[in-house]
Amino acid sequence: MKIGYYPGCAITRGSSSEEYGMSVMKVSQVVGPVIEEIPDWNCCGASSAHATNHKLSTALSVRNLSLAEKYEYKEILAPCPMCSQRLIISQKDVQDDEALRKEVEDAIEMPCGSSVKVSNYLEIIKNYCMDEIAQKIKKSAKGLKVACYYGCLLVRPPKVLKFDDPEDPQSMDEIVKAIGAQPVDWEFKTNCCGGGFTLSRTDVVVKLTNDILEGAVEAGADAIAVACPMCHANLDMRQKKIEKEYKRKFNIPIVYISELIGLSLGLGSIGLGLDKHFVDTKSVVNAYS
Amino acid sequence: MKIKINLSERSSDFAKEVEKRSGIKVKECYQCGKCTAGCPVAYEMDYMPNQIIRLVQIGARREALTSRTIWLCASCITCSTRCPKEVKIAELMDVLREMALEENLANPLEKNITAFHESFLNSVKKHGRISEVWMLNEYKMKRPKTALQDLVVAPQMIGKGKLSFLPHNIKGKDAISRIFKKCKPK
Amino acid sequence: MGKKIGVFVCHCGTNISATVDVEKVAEEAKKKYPGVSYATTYKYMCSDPGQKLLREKIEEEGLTGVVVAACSPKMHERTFRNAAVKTGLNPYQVEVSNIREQCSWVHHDKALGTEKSIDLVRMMTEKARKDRSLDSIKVPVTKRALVIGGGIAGIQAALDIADGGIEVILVEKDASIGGHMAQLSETFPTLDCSQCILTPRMVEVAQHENIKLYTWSEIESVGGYIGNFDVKIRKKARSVDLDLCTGCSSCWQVCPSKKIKSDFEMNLGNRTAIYIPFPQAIPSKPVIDREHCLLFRDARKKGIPPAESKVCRKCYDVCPIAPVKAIDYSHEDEIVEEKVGAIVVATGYQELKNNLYGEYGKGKYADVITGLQFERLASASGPTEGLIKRPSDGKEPEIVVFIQCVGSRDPAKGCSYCSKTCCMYTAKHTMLYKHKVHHGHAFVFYIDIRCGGKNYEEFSLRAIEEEGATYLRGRVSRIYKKGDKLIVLGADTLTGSQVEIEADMVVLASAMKAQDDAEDVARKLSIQYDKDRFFSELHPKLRPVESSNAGIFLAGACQGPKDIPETVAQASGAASKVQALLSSDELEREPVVARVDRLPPPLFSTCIGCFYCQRVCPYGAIEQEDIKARDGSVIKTVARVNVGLCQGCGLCAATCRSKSVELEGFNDEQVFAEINSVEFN
Amino acid sequence: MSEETKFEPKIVAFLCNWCTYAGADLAGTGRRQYQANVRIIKLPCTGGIDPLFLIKAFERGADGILVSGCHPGDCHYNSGNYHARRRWNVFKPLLEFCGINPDRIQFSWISAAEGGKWVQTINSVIDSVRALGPFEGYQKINAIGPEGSGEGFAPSGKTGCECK
Repeated sequence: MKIGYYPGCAITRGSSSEEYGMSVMKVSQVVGPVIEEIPDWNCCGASSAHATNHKLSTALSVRNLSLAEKYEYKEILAPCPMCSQRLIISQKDVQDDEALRKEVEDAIEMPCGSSVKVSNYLEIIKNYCMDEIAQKIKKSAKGLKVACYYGCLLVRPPKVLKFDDPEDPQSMDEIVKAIGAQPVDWEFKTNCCGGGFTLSRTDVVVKLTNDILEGAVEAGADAIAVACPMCHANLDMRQKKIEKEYKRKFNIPIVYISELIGLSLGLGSIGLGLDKHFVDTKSVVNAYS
Repeated sequence: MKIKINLSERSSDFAKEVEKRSGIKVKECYQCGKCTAGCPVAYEMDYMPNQIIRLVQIGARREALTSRTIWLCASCITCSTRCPKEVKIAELMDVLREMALEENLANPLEKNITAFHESFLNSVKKHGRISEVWMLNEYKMKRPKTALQDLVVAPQMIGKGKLSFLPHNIKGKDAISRIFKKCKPK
Repeated sequence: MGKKIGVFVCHCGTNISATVDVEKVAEEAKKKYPGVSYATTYKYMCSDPGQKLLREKIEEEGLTGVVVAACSPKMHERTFRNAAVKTGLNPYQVEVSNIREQCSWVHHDKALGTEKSIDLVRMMTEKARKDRSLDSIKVPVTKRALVIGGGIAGIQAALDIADGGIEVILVEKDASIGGHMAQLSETFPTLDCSQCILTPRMVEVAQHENIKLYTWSEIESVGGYIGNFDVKIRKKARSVDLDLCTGCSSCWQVCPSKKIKSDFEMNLGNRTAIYIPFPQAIPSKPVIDREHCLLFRDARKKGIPPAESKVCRKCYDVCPIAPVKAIDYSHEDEIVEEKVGAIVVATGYQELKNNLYGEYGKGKYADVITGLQFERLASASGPTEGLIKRPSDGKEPEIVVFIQCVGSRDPAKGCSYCSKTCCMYTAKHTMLYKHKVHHGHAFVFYIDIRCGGKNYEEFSLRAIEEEGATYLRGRVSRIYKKGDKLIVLGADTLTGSQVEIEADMVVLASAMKAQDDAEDVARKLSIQYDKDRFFSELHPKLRPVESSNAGIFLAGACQGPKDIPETVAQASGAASKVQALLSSDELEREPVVARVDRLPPPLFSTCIGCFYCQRVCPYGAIEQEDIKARDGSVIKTVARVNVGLCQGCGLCAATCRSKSVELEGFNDEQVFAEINSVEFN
Repeated sequence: MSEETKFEPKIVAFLCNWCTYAGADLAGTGRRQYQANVRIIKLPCTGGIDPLFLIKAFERGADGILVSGCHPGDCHYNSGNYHARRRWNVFKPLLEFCGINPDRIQFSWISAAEGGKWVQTINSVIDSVRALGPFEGYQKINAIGPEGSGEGFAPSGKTGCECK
């Protein structure tokens, strides 16, 4: 079975979070499933479209689903939770609203892709790769304490996404456990990091990420695992600024779950993009033996 | 603040208008305040989330649409997730933002946020995907005061090969611009 | 044929006449409907003069049938029928046409409303022309009552009935009676000790000569009907002989399993495997918890009869009763049968389990406790002997946050109703806390304060004004742990601000929910329940203690959230209903029952004996009867309705292939007459 | 009345005494307005509805029928509403065979507490029958010949409609 790949703007090559995309690709080459980029995909509109123009947001998202359907993908992987959330919500919106569906079809000049299943990265790993990972695991990071940070978009709105518990999700924790590291029990798994305000209201982001980082450190975490480019950008890139404003130095590596899986499969840290982070990830890389 | 209610202004229909537009049942909110209690950005807001709903409920149209709150909402959906009455509060913020833009009521104090959205969407419109460098460029032009803000971070990103100057054009970018045209707000 | 029908159209003040031209309705009836010999209107037909008018006209005009066009028959059908009886007219010759609830109140257009009323009255007139005189049915009554549930509702009902000289069987599923009230510390709004007022009543039950108590027992099945119920009761194996046991306490003192979480203590305290739930238990005799008892666990593991296990027989060995010990490991469940004439259901409620709110930790924080847990903490006989200590480390909490409406008024969590008691018990909790921890701070998050009872408002204000509890208007969005504190994220909507409290303990005012087995109990009793699985009363205002099944009454929180005074009042109400029911030797029932035709010659019937009716009857009311020739040979076997069992649903009539069964009061002729008269003006 | 210009459907509703009739009463108590095109016939239970009643209503000129009783599991007589539903399952193909659009008969479950649902249901039945137009099946058959009309349409005599 082949799975359509919708990287989205943030993690495609030459973008701010390209290491997420790189590591997802590398991992899939080892443990599957086969993922193929959907030809000519476009931006889902992300927060800016849905925050200001519902119809535009829906049309931009649904165009990608329609493309996926055109190229006969039954399931697509959207590793960026902003994208997967937007795609799933838009799919539901056109299903529930006949008038909107017609308008969208008129705009995208294609029938709405209603049958494609959109999966986030954790779902793909849990549904297809756990056995493979168990077989091919080369290194483990025993004792590496990881705070799994899910953020907002993977779990909310729960009734639409239908993925894991919105208050205390476990999927990433299970994956972390499966690759031999130790998930910590902490309280900020699904707290908001400020998301798209990273440029426009950096002050908000800095405050929220400070709380999250503090929670992780207090729970004894050596690193925070994420599955979202926005969470990553805010937690990783803004630590310097927090240092300045809150006089608190965390220096805690923020790694993608795909990077952790890659390390446990014995893949090189450069290929996984671990050199592209703002906070040095050496402590995580070195924890693998 | 004083809210005037009389027959000629018919302001109490605002909740209905919102419901008609979005399907969100604003009247079902019984003002327990759980949305406010859990909102990560509420501390910055001029009206608490529950007050925004209240403004809609009692028909204070202008107050709701000109609030800073609607722009400060980070769309984290914590409020809707925990709402005992399942009122879609985060989604309500989307609708109010859309209405505020349509009526030119967006609060100028949150211009950073609206300018960001504009720059973002312009990039999508032009290329089909986001080209971060060019989007940033446009945003900084629009909001010169923020120009210095990320002077440390951006070059580092470029250094790590994470920001490309090549625009991410897609083949179907004409189709995308047609989508923009057809979805243009009234 | 040849019936003289009178039509009486009610104005109901202006309730009907505002949107229905009542004069025109009466006029039309008189002018156009066959059989109508008299028609009039009146301001209030249900009033005394209205009823008098009805009686006078029946007599003056020699009416043989009556149609009253008024409110719903559910309101006053009985009123009008009773009035008619006084004139000698058979009550089942009186019909009510519903032109208020189903016409004047739902249609604003007077022309349309008048048209519809004319139609509705004609339909009823046509039905009335086909009405037959029916005799009410008499059934004998068993003068004993069953009370299910031994909480305060069941105790009150049982005592009230028993005091009236009627024998009562009280069935309780736990080892002791007492229910939730026995768990409470003090009661609002007087702060008197719950057990101090309850235990004397419990003792009274135990000693009452008219009460037969089955504890550790459940209802297995209920058959029969009003006045004549057959009840099977499962006496669960107690492993202790109640006749022999003296309650000396030797056994539970030697039991080695001492760390079993006690339900009575809401898991805040422990008990042994052979135990009485609490010191004042009635009966004060233990039960063996077979799930945890070492001996029974061993027997289960080895697959041997418990009596053969040798693992631990300490309770048996220590039992001082001789020569036959009171402890018997070979006890088995026993089914006993009882006949009763009336049943009171008082099965109570359960507190919402502390695992529904992910945002409040789903029960993973030891110091986030429920209301009943706080009751146990505050109770002098509780696990902390009345000292407020938080469960995690026994520390005295200096900041306690109380959250109201947890589970209540929260449709997203599947519970839309208000639990009614929480505002009061939370106010009480803050007082108890402040009385015991003088320097402590109590914060209450509330949405609305609802204190509608006598002296309730004063009580809750006392908590705020005199006892110093701080009330914050808002709901809590999240609780999380930080060090040994609980961070409570709430809001105060009155100031429009977020509120973050570093608390030592949080008390959730958890909703009152229907029992887990409520549906099961309802099915056994054939009574209705609502969407929240509380049992439904027959009428929300006028028949609040009757269930939908005649002869079965409701008391207490099984019917909806209630506090103690309300529960006791309803229990006494149910008891008086039982008294009234059981005061006569025979019962009269509405003769809306099925009949199989038996026309002359005496034994002729069109019934073909297919007995489809028997298969569909929900009550087993269809019997088989042989029609015999003079010589005793069977000509054919036909169906016969046991009118004592028949409840009048009409399933048999609709199922009958030969049209031999009819439902009295709704027979084919009557229904067809109604349909035929629909004209849609 | 200008029936040709504006068609107003005629609906007969067979309601059980315990749930839907009480629900309709509740709609009244709450003063909830609905269209006046309905005539209610009260029976103890929907399980007691003979299919002939429905045929009769059509014969008398009804354009649509609503049968409504208690929710599954809530029947006052334990199982009457289930029997009603099973009977309907058997009766429906017969209606179709006779050329009556089965959409003209609708079933619903409305409890004594659901005044609002009663209003919604009856309004939607009236609206949908209005869209179907007048029911003329009976008149057409009558036009062929009064004697033959009943045959093949309204089963003369008995209907063995209890499904097992």
